Amino acid sequence: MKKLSILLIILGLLTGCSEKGTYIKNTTSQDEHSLEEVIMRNEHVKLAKVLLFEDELLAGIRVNTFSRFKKKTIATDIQKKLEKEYPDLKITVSADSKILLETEKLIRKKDEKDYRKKIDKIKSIEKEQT
Amino acid sequence: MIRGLLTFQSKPSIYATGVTAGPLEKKKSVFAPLFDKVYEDERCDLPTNEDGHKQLMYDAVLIALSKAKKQPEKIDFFLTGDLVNQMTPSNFTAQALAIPYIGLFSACATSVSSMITAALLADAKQANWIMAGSSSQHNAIERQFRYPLEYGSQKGATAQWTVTAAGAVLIGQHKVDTPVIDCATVGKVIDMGMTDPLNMGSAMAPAASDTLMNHLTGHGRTIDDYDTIITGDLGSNGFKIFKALANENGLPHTKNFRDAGEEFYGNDPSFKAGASGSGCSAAVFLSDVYQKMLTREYKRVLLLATGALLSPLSFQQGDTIPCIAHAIELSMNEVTAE
Amino acid sequence: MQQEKYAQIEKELSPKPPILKNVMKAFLTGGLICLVGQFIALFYITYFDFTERTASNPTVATMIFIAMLLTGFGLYKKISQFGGAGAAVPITGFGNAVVSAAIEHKSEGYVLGVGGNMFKLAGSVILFGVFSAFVVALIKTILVKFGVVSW
Amino acid sequence: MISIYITSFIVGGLICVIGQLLMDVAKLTPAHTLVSLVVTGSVLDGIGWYEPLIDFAGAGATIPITSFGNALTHGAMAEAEKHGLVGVVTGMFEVTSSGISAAIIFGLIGALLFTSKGNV
Repeated sequence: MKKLSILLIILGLLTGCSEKGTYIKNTTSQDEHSLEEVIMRNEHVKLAKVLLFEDELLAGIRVNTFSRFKKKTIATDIQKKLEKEYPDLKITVSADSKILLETEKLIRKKDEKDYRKKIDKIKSIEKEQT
Repeated sequence: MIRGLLTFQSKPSIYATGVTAGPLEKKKSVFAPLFDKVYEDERCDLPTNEDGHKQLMYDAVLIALSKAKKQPEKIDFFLTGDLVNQMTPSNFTAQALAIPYIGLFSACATSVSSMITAALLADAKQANWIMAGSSSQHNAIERQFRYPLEYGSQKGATAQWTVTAAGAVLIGQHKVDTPVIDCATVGKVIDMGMTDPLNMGSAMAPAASDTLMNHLTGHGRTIDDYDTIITGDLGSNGFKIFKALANENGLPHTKNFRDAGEEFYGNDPSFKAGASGSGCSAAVFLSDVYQKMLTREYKRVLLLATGALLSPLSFQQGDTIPCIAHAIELSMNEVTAE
Repeated sequence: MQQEKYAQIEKELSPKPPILKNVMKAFLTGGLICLVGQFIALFYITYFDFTERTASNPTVATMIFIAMLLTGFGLYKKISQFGGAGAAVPITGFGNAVVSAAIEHKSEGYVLGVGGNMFKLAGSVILFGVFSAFVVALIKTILVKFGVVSW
Repeated sequence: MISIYITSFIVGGLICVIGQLLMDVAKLTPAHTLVSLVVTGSVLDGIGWYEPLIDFAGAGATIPITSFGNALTHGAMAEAEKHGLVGVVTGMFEVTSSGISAAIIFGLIGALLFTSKGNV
């Protein structure tokens, strides 16, 4: 058991589990204030990465451990609220770590050239059923 | 009225034995130095387990024959059995040896039941030379009775390990200075309602106890008449129960009791309760016990082989495990003056 | 002797399975196998276009591949002897059941032996999985039709 | 991210503990144990509890054999939602084919590569 806990601690350090908050990259003229508020008002959300590009709003969220049971409902809930706030945007909210990962990659990218292609790809794998 | 008792007036003799075993037995069995031949390959360098199984028996017979300086053509009968469906390894051995053959099935008690039948033939003067014995091969038996070899299943403390071994014994007319067969008791099938195929020891113990009591009462013996009473493959758990049953039946002590299955792998915990299989009793009786009789360390022994008469089918159909035990009494004369 | 009386003696003398120890070993083994699965899933999520949900398919296939290697090299039965249900319940145990049966029956040929016996042990899992899924889905569909529940 | 490893370890371990108890306490054979767990998995999906468990525990819920029952039921129900009663039969293997196909392929490859050994 001791070895195991050491292993888990190392894992924790490697994966950097302490990341929290909301990170937004806005490439549009939309107001991002209410966006942050909608996401942060939800007490289940631990981390959110949001990208606004042209008419797309892409949000990858991570929820607290014990909220994971209902993470799909949480994502849908946020999506609905955002759709109300930004009626003219196409909104994708997902609690899947893949979406979070990909959104993060896009945010880090300086070059906005192939954003469109990447966003379409993310949206398509998000829709895929198991 | 006790039935199943046999007394051999002419006292047929054991002339030679041959014992073969597989590579794991070579490494792990405490009796390995006593075996005549051990193989480096678990299939005896043959393509299938069943081929290897046949080779074990065949070589054991040839070794026994060569020790007695006999050719297969001189042997009148071949009596043997194993645990594979329809006993094909024994059948193929008989085909290769071309000796008149009767296959016998008493599960792991075949070692003794074949010796009893051989003694009867010799005593009735129907034959001069009879080859008896039995064999088992771990891989072939496991896949038939339990799971594929590489399948992971957790074995409990009562599980036993089928040995890869064969024992052959050449029996003929009475001769001094050889171990002789005095009498025997054929057991009844006893079923105490046990159902766990991974706890055969406790299923077989009542059969062993029943046959032991019949033999002692029927032939007017006490346990102190024997240097050892050795059971076939009860395993540590079955052996413990067997001794408890003996105490319950008024046998005061069990200090001269042995169990071949428990001793076979020297209490190595990876083999759980010990060894089993028709090769187990045959290998130990015909190596360790036989050699101790030749040196007169043992002058009178009772071989009590037990067998669980189940099949995978009967077990799956929810039947209980019927068991049998056969006893045969061997003795060695005192040292004769030259 | 009566069967009941013997059953009592037998129960008294036979060793009992060390349940607490077995349970702990099962927890540890099963947990570790699932942890490995989680790492593999992470690998597929990070380097391929799989989401958390779709990554379970390649993860399962990879785990069965590992189970094949462990079975072939004779290690899976050792893991099982230690871990009991901890090795049998994960999908690797299913893989071990299929692969071990396939290897064992090679001697009867690929068509009659391997083909005919591959699902000797794992077949019942498929049968009852499929049948229970059928029954459950059927009941749910009917309930939805009558408006008792929704999808 | 770390928590998914802990939850997968614990949930996966606990499902195996249930299996061990079925074997040791209820005295079921391994085959009966696995069948019970598969049926449990498909029933849990029917009442909608297994998917949240997967969201919570990741591989801790998808690696144990219970997920096999869950995936079969899930496929059948998804197809039934689209096509009605016929979908119950046709959708069965929609999502779960990977386990069975991998087992078949690797089973045959294993048979080609290996021979079984009777060692301890």
